[in-house]
Order: sequence, then C-alpha cells, then structure tokens
Amino acid sequence: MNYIFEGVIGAFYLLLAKDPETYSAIWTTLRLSTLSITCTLIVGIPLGFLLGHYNFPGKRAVRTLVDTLLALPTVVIGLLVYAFISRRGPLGDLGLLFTIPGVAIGQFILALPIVVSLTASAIEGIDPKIYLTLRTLGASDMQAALSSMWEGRYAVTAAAVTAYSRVISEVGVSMMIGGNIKWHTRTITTAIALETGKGEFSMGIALGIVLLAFALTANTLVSSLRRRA
Amino acid sequence: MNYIFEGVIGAFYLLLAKDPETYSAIWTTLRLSTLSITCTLIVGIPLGFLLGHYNFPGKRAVRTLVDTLLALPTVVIGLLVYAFISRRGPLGDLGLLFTIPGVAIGQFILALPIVVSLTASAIEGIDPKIYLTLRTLGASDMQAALSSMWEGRYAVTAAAVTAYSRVISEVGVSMMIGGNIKWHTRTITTAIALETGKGEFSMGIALGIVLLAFALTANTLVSSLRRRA
Amino acid sequence: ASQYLMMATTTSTDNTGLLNVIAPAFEKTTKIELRWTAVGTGKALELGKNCDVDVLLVHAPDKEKKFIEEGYGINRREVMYNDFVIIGPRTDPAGIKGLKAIDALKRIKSKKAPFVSRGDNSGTHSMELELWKKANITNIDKEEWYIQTGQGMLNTINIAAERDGYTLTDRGTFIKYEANHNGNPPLVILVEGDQLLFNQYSVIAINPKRCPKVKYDLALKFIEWITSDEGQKLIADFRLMGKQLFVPNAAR
Amino acid sequence: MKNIFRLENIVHRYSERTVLDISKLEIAEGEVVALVGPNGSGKSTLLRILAFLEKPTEGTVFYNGKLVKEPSFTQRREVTLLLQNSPLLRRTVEENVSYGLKMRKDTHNIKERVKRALEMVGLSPEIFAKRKWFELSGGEAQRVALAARLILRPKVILLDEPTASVDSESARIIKEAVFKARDEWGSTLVIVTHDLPWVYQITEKILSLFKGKLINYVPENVLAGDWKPYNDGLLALRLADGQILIGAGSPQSGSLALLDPKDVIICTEMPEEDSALNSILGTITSMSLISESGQVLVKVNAGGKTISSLVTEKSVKNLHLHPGLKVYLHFKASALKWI
Amino acid sequence: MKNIFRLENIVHRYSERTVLDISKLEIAEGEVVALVGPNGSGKSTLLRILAFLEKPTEGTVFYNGKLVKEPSFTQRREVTLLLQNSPLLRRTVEENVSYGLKMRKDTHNIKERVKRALEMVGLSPEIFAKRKWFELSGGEAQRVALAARLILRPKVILLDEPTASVDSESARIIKEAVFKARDEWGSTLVIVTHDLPWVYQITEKILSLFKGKLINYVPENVLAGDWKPYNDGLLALRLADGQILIGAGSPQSGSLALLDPKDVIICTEMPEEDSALNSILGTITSMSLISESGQVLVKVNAGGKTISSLVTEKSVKNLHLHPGLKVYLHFKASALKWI
Ligand SMILES: Nc1ncnc2c1ncn2[C@@H]1O[C@H](COP(=O)(O)OP(=O)(O)OP(=O)(O)O)[C@@H](O)[C@H]1O
Ligand SMILES: Nc1ncnc2c1ncn2[C@@H]1O[C@H](COP(=O)(O)OP(=O)(O)OP(=O)(O)O)[C@@H](O)[C@H]1O
Ligand SMILES: [Mg+2]
Ligand SMILES: [Mg+2]
Repeated sequence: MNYIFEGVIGAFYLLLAKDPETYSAIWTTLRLSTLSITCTLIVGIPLGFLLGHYNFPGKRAVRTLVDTLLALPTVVIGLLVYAFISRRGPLGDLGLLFTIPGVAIGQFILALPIVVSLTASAIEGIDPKIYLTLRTLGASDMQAALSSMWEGRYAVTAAAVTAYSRVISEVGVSMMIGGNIKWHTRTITTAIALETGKGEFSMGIALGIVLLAFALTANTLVSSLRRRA
Repeated sequence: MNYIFEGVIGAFYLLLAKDPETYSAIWTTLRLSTLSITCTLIVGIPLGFLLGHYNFPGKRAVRTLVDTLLALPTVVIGLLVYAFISRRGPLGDLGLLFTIPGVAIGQFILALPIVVSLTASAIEGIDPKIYLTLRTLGASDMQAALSSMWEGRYAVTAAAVTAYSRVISEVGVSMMIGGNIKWHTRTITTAIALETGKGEFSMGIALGIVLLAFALTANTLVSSLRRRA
Repeated sequence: ASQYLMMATTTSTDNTGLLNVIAPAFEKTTKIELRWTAVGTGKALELGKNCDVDVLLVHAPDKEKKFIEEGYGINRREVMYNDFVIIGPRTDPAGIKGLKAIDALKRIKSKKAPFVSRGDNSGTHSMELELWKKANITNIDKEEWYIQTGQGMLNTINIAAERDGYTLTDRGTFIKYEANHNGNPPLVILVEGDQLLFNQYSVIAINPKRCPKVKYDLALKFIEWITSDEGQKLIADFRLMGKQLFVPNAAR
Repeated sequence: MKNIFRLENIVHRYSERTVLDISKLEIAEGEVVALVGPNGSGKSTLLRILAFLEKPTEGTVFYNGKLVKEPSFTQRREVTLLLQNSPLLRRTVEENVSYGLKMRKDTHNIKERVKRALEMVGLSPEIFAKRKWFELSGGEAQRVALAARLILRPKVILLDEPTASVDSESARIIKEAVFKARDEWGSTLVIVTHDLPWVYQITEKILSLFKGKLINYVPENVLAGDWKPYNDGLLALRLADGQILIGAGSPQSGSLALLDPKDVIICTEMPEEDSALNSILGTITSMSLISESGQVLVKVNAGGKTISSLVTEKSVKNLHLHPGLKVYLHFKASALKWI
Repeated sequence: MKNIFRLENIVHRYSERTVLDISKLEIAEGEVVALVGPNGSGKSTLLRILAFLEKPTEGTVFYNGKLVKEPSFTQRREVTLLLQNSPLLRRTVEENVSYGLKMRKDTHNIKERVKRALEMVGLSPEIFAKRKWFELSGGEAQRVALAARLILRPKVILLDEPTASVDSESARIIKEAVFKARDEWGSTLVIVTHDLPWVYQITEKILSLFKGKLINYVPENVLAGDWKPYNDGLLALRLADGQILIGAGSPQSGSLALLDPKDVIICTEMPEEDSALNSILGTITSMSLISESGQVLVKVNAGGKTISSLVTEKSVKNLHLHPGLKVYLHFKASALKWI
C-alpha cells in the first residue's frame, strides 16, 4: 500500500522537479508514439475501410486473421522485427536496432491490427444507406470512403485511441528493439520495467502515473476535437 | 531470419510432440484468460452501455478517464495489485499472490477500460431511433439495453475480441502477480518472455506461434457464432 | 559525444546502479559515450552473436568461454567479482544457517522447504544448477517445493519472501534488496563465504572478423579503461547502503 | 367518457427553441384522434410525449386520471407508438413482429399471432416471415413495423404517418386494420397524417398543430405570403393572377392567415361588391366525399393557391359543381384568423 | 428525341428471387416519367439501377447512347437519386446541402446557392441552415435531402417518393421545384410516388411496375380477391355487398385483375342486361381534375373496393356527377387484364 502512496508523491516530484531522466523518457515516448501511430493510422484506416466496406471472397477469413493478430504479444513482435533488423538480419545495414524508428516498426505491427479491426467494425456499423447517399451526391470512391469515415467518426476515433494507448503502454517491443538505452531509447514504460526490476516499486508507480498524465493530456485533446466535430 | 524459420518448426514440434511444459502453459493461459475475460465482460459491457447510452453531467470527463486508463501499462497494474494482495498488503490474507485468480484481478483491470470504452462507442454508433423503437415495443430498461446491444452486436463483439486478445497477449501482470512459476502460473506469454530473456529467440517465436494458434481457434469460434447471428 | 559504444550487460550491473557511475566517468576520460542495454546473460550473448552490440559485460564463465571458442568474441578480460549467497527467512525453518552451500541445499530438499529458482538460464541460475548437481540432487523440476520463476533476481527474491522460501542470489542484488527494505528485509543471508559461491564478471569484445561493423577500437578502449586503475577504483568505491558490492579483480 | 390523456400547460423546448406549447389537451378513452399540421409543427414531438418517450420541459401529463411523473412500466406498456420512418430491428420479419410479445413473455401461440398480424397489414406470412430486415422494400418495412405494434393489442396506439410510403391498396388494408383495433380491442388511436381526406373519413376529432400550438382550424387553408396594409385598416395579399385576398384584423408581422373550409362559400356567379367580402375566381381541382357526413371537400385553385371549401352534398348537386368548373369563393375578411 | 436511358432484358435478383424483369425500357432526354406500382414491385430497385448504384443481375443499360459496363465518374455525376427515406449526413443542414458541390470542387458562391436550394424546398435558410441533422422533423429532413439533390442541377433526377412525409403546402412547393428543374435546366425526371393525382398532373408517361414487370396499365384498379369460375368460362368475384364482378380470360391461379380507368364508363342508370358486361353500383367518393387534359379521375366505392374511372369534364357536367352520388360503373368482362 505504501508503494502507491509514495508513488503518487513521487510522480509529483518527478514532474514538478523536472527530473531530467523522466523528461527524457517522456520526450522519447512522445516522439516514438507519434511516429508509430501516424504510420499506423495512415496505413490502417484505409485497410480497415476496405475490409469493413467491401464484400469479397475470403473476407471472413481475413477478418479472423486480423483479429488473431491482435493477440500478437509484444515480445514476439520484438523478436520478429529483431530477426530482420539485427545486423545479421536482411535489413541489418539500415542500422535500425536500438533506434526509435526501429521501435516504431514494431509498434506499427502491434497497432495495425487494432486499427484495421476496429475501423472495419466502425465502417460495418454505418447505415449502408449512408454510403449510397454519398454516391448519389456524386462522391468519388475516395471521397465516399472519407465521408463515410467521417460519419462513423466516433468509432474511428475510438480505434485510434485504443491503438495509441496500446502503443504508449507497451513495453516488449520498446525493450527488445529499443534496448531501454538511457537518454536514447528509454521510454516511460521501459523505465517502469527497469525500476520494477530493481524493486523500486514506488518509483515504478510514480512513472506509471506520469504515463497516465501523458495519456490524459492526449485524450483530453482528442475529446475536445471530438466535441468540435 | 533463422529464428523465424526455426521458430515455425519449433512451434510444430511443441504442439505435435505434446511438449508437457508447453501444454501446461496453454492450459494455464486458457483457464486464466477465460476467468478474467468472463469477469470483465460481465462488469464491462453493462458499464459500457451506461456510458454510451445515457447523458449525464461529467459524461465526457468519465469517457476521457476511461480512455486514459486504456494506457495503463501492465507492469503498473501488476504493481498496484501486488500492493494490495502481497502478504504485507491489506488483502494479503486471501493468499491471491502467485495464483491464477490473483492474475485475473490484474487482467480484469487491464481489460475493463477496453471493454467499457469500445462498448460505449458501439452503443453510441447505434441509431438512437432503435432504442426508441425498443421502448415503444414495451421493452423494459434491461430488455432495451440487451436488445440494443444485440443491434450493435458486431461492434460489441469487436470490443470483446480486442479485450480478450489484450488479455492473452499481456505479460506484465502475469509476470508480476503470477510470478511465472513453472507448472503453476507460467502462461504462454511469460514463457515467451523467459525464453527471450535466456536468448532462446527461436523458442520465443515458436511459443508466439503457439499463442497465435490459440487465438486463431478462439477467433474462429467467435466468427462462426457471428455468422449464425 | 559523437562516438558511442554499445554494450549488452546483465541486469545486476544496471539494477545496482553501477553503470550509472561508470558510464559518465568513462565518457569523461575517453570522450566516448557508453550506451548499454541490460538484459539476461543469455540474451546478451545472443545479441553479441548477432553483432548487434560492441561489447559485453556478463557473468557466466562457462558460457563465455564457449562464446569465445566459437569465435564470436575476443579479448575476454575478467573485471570484478562478487559472491553468491543463499538467503531465507529469519526463522530459517530448514535450519541451514552457517552450513556449506551443498549441505544447505541437501537440507532444504530433505525438509521440502520452498526453494525459489530463477529458472532463466541466467548466470545465477547456472550457478544454482551447478550446485544442485554437485549435491547430487536431480529430478526436482516438478517438486512442489521447487518454485521456478523465470524472472529477474529481485523479483525472484520477492517471490521467495512471499513464499517464506530460500533462494540463491548475488550479493549485489541482495544489498539492493536490503536497501529497498531500508535495511530490514524479510529475508536474510544464511549461507555465504563458500568458495563455490564465487561470481566472476568479465568483459568481452565482439569479434570484428565476424562482425565487420562493430566498433572494435572503442570496445578495446572500454576494456582497457575498465581494467585500468581508474576503472577498478571506481568499482571498488561503488557502495550501496555503505556496503561494497563488487570487488575489482582485473588481472594485469 | 373517461379521459385517457390529459395534458396541462405543456411546453417543450429543444435548446431554447419552443417546439410545443399546449395549455390543455384531453383525449378520451376509445377515441380516434387525428393530429394534423405542417412539417415541423410538433406532431411527432407530441406523440413522443404521449408515449412517455420524452418528458415535456414543462407541464403535467395525466394518464388514465393519474399524474405521470415517472411513467410506470405498466403505463409504458399500455401505450405503443409507431415512429415516423420507424426502423426495423436487425432481425427477421417474424422476430421483429414478435419482439413486443416476447418482451412481455406472452408467447402463447406466438407463431399464429405473428401470422395474423402480418395478414392484417396485407403481407403474406409465407413470403415475408423469414425475410431479414434489409430484404424489404420501403412500404413493406413500414407495414412490418405497424404489424409489430398491432400484435400487442395496446390500449393506446399512436401512429406517426402510418401510410406515408404505402401503396393505395395497402393503405386501405392498414386503415381497416387500425379500425379493427379500435372496434375490437377498444384501443384509443392518435394518428398523424398528411392525408386529409382520410382524416375527415375517420374522425370528427381533429387536432391541428401549428408551430407547436393547438389551433382550432384544420390547416387546409394556410394563406402565407406578403400581407400588406390596405384601405380601412384591412390587409391584402396579391395572388399570382392579380386577384387580391382581403383580411381584417391586426396580425403580428410574419404571421399567417388561416381560413376554415366551413367559412368558404362556393358560388357560380359573381356576388355584389363588398369591400369586406372576398370573392375569388378559381377552378375546382378536386372534390372528395367526407365519409358519412354528407359533406364534400372542394379544392379550388385560385392564382396558384389552393383554397378548400366544405360544402354539403346538396349544394354540390344544386350548383352542378364538378372538377374543372370555374367558381367564385366567397368569404368574409373577418373569417381570416391570424396566427 | 434522344434516349437518355435504354434498358434491355434487365433481370435483377436478390438471392434467387427475381424482383425486376424488364425486357425493354426507354427514357427520352428531358422527359418526365412517373414510376408507379404497389409496394415491393421493384420501383426503388429500378431507380438504383438507373442511378448506377446497383448492377442488374442480367441485361444491359445504355446511358446517353453508350453501353454502360462500369459507369464512368462523369456518368455517375450526371445522375442523382433521392433515396426512399433518404438519411442525412451527420452534419449541419448547410453542409448536407452543399456536400455534392464540395465534392465537385464547385464552391463558387456556395452560400448563396445553398440558400436558394433551401428556399426551393420551402425551408427558410435563416432558421435551418445551421441546424444539425437530428434537429429536424421528418418532413424537414426529407426536404433538406431533396435540396441537396436539386442544388446539383443534374442531367437526370431520380426521386423516390419525394413527398412521402411532406405537408400539402410543402408538397406543392416541391412539385414546383421539380418542374423548375425540368424547365430551366432540361433535367430528365423519374419520379416514384403513390400520389396518383399528382402523377396524372405531371406527365403522360407513366411506367407502371407490377411484381417487377412493366405493365401497360396504371394500377389504379387492381382487383384482387378470390376469383371463381362462373358461367360460360367466365370468372366472378363477389364483393362485400353481394354484387358480382365478372371477368373473361383464363388467368393463372393467384393472379390479379387489372382494369384501366379509361375502360370504365360511368352511368347514372342501370343499363340493359348483358352477361359479359359488368354494371356495378357504387358511390362516388372523390373527383380530381387531371391537369390541363380536361379529364377527371372519378373514384367510386363499390362494395368496399375502390374503382376509378377516367371521364371527360364534359360528361361529368352532363351527368351531374358529384361526390356522394350513386352511379353505375360499366365495363366489359374482357376489359379485365390478368397478371
Ligand atoms: N432533437 C431535436 N433537436 C432540436 N430540434 C428538434 C429536434 N427534433 C425536432 N426538432 C424541431 O422541433 C420541431 C417539431 O418537430 P416534430 O418532429 O415534432 O415535427 P412534426 O410535426 O412531426 O413534423 P413532420 O410533419 O415533418 O414530421 C421542428 O421545428 C423540428 O425542427
Ligand atoms: N436487399 C434486398 N434483399 C432481398 N430482397 C430485397 C432487397 N431489397 C428489396 N428486396 C425485395 O425486392 C422487391 C422490390 O423492392 P423495391 O424496394 O424495389 O420495391 P418498391 O417498388 O420500391 O416498393 P415500395 O413502394 O415499398 O418502396 C421487394 O419484394 C423487396 O422485398
Ligand atoms: Mg413528424
Ligand atoms: Mg421503394
């Protein structure tokens, strides 16, 4: 119980005293998650639309496959990406190991099924008459796709929020690919894992609260955007 | 690259040769995830309905809070639960630490925001006229809630699938609360983490494939249920 | 610093805080930044095999020798040691206090007292398995009292504390654990000082012949520095709770 | 007769905009009430309040003599509403129709009852019972939704444009079904429709809403336009063909003139000059018999506006009125009511 | 005149059920076509095919003389369809109406054009432009959807029940707006409606669908019921009041009799006996003038069935027909067509 109490106080201390290690981790988390979520949304939302909107043979199978990939553990993603970008892997020359872009690749793989699956569900939930309406008003395929996403914007945002949360709270990929290197690839979550490993439980909780504060900021932004729309 | 190749072969070996350690982990994963997802759905779906359906002051704030809790890292959840159920914690006498029910508590905390948030989105996506229709046909509050969930069944299932995937792929809570104790609380994911830590990367990938096979089975079941409805 | 050196090391060197002292000093002297990833010994060696790091700081002598023999690494130098201790509840239900390591394990087995093993192929785990072997105790994998955690040292100690069990730990981590409990931990040292419980840490440079891209020159500089008087003194002076954690023993 | 609904001082607002303002409204048990009014006049809103789906912003609702604060479950179940463009549930037709009964756990002989309800709205159970909700045409869906209400044999049936997209033959069947409900089960009916001939056929009790207010006129003749001051404090509206309508009174700006069809007399000749008397030339476009009342609703197109007049069958006969005939419409300037 | 649409051998099926079966259909440019038929006869399906939203299961569609396999983007944009119960987009009224123009990147003077489109459907831009999609009544929403189509000034406008839930004054405005489209922009119009008097008013070209097939009769008089064999190979249908309708021909079982209103003669006296001639007593319920054609559609209720007759204004005058009058309807047994 004390951990929690000390953790709360510790969180305030870290944030208010501008602890440089903590701020470095926050900054890394921000850069990393922005990079990975941007890529994921750019690729995932169109794929989710295609999967949710069109009927094609094997659609159910693809859907089941995507849902299955939701269960990919982060460590496994870390291993898979590592196999490719390790120096002896096929992409070793790119020097992506222990870098933020490298971790972003893993987080992309992690978040993509979430975005695809939930966007597809969001699109399926839209009244099919809406799509017909868009077409009768002369929307091109692309315009109709964008507009029907706008019609289902709450559910699409939910997909994005879920994926973003997954990305900032994950530790397996960041640890495996990023290496938790101090000042460089240490994110809030890998810092938490480190502190917990050291037995510094209240520090772990304090950093956890810092992460939640970070997520709260992001969500408040999203929520105020939502309100405007 | 070899890791992946060896991993695939290893997965077949583990499954076909009925490796007892692997099957023990599969069985633990099954028991644990069934317990935690059941509790989560029982609590989370009604809460999600309330949050999605009713308008009340502070609704947006609650929604933002739930979305923020989506970002709770598993290690932090592990720490929080540990603080309560450790022998020196307030619930220490229940002896929940290093047991499956103990881990289930943590996974419940992990999955609950997912179910609540996505169910709320699903409910918000339903044409409000549907709820009115249910009421005009004489449905009680409870019946109308259940029926409107049925109307949004695709999105509600998506919430459940996402939460279940999160539960079976998480490692932080299982490690922290379960202790990854061989033959007892070792799940597929904690086994993966262990093998990876040992440097047995191909074994980690093999176990990852085992987990995916597990998830595929579950999703195929869900998908065939979906088809019937 | 424009140049940096990538090191893979075991969790104990990082968790105790030693590297937080060494890295700045090294950079100050050589203008080379030290970056490290703290993983299990097994994983550290695997990273080395894949040429993903430049240098290793690990503690599993047998595996290290194999690593060198297979040509993955060169220039192995011993750096420091600490020792392993067997810890357990103050009440010591199995009564092992003061015994030799082998006898203590035999006692634990006969009393079926809970023994918590890391079970993760780490240096500590390798040492533990060796001790069981020396005590001629086999087939304990499925015993009710033999708990395998597959986790890091501190978590394993915590599990042992929760279970009122015994475990084998390196002294550094135990001091850290003591510190976490403000010097009054539930588990205390019951067996120490046995010659068998010696824990050697070494540095290894990755073989540039196999891995042309590794920063072999920087790795050599690091090895040279850590085995130098300056490095060795830093290790000797590193203290937690006023206790020394590692004993420098680099051979000249 | 007992009142089933009594509404007092009902005001309903959507974000500051008042859409309903009814000081008193009584509906007797077993009565058939037609609710008419232009788009946006508050008809659907009133039905939602009567169905306890919405609470009025202000005012009190009495149901069956009892003040309703929170409608009880039984109260709610006694009243059913067919929403405007009612959606179907994502189930088969059969499940849609039986839904209400299942919720009531009243499943005795349910297959048979679903069959009969479908037949009541003119849908063949063999063809439609197993169809999915999206495998229906617009009118078919509308009728399934109606069947889902009729099967409940409720005390009060509120229907929001039940025949909007239904073909004429089916409309007839539906009208019959609705009457069956009143005659056999004694249901009270409130029906919103734009089909005025039907309204006149089914009931004498016509509630006419206009901008949220109950008015005493059937809004057959709503004379909107640019009313301008004229001699003697009168107002004038110029029609497209140059004729001038004259009204008395002092309306507020932007208000509309209403003219009760009963106040309009049809003549075949030009009457004497009288400044306060309108006498407008137009062509009869249609004539409809109003059920058994022996009255005929005559619609006349005068300068692009349609003005209706309610005349007796006898005068239709005497005047030899017929569609296409040019006639004069006479009504007093004071017959125009302003709202 | 040039054909804008030519359909050949169109068959459309939903999971094995044939809902449309048209061997040939031509629609000329600038024409106004009314599409009528009972619920489920395939009207909406046909409109979806004309709007290129759906591909017929079999058959070919020519648009503007060209065979359409995959409709080009331009082709699609030239045709707009108002869906039955058209949903609005989850945006403001203004954004709904301007959506099509924005998609065309044609945003010149857009505010003004939105205003005019709203006025065209009788909605005040000041009141409605900023409203959200759900802040509208049923009829208001319907009119916003229509405005969103009219603003595009398309070559072809397909309207699926544009006046279904619209009040009579607004219906008049909409009807005017639709004509403006034809007269000013030369648009081709296809209108689905159950409002038959309107149909007769607007066009001579009436396409009548019945169970997916084009038939040559306006389905005013669909005489469904239990037709039974009678003397001389004729068939008979007993009405509720005991009178008997007689038909000739050999229909398939379950088929319906159609009677063209033009084939029905109204008399005020009982004619001579003739076994092959029907002579049914009924009461006139309504009479409507058919635009400028000088004809009047007279509806007669005979034994619960409504039978329409199309007569000249002159004979209406001569016979002194008026609602409420009892008349005899004469038509040959062979005038009944079976489908
Ligand atoms: N949810 C809402 N929010 C704001 N305004 C609304 C809402 N629902 C309806 N209105 C407005 O309230 C008024 C009354 O609407 P109502 O639906 O009761 O009209 P109605 O008489 O049923 O019209 P119609 O014949 O078109 O169905 C209209 O001006 C409408 O724009
Ligand atoms: N998606 C669908 N799947 C299966 N059957 C359908 C589907 N849509 C329509 N139908 C059926 O096709 C037939 C024609 O439907 P359509 O909507 O074209 O009729 P309609 O003439 O527009 O009728 P209404 O006047 O009721 O709008 C109907 O029998 C209907 O049940
Ligand atoms: Mg309405
Ligand atoms: Mg239709």
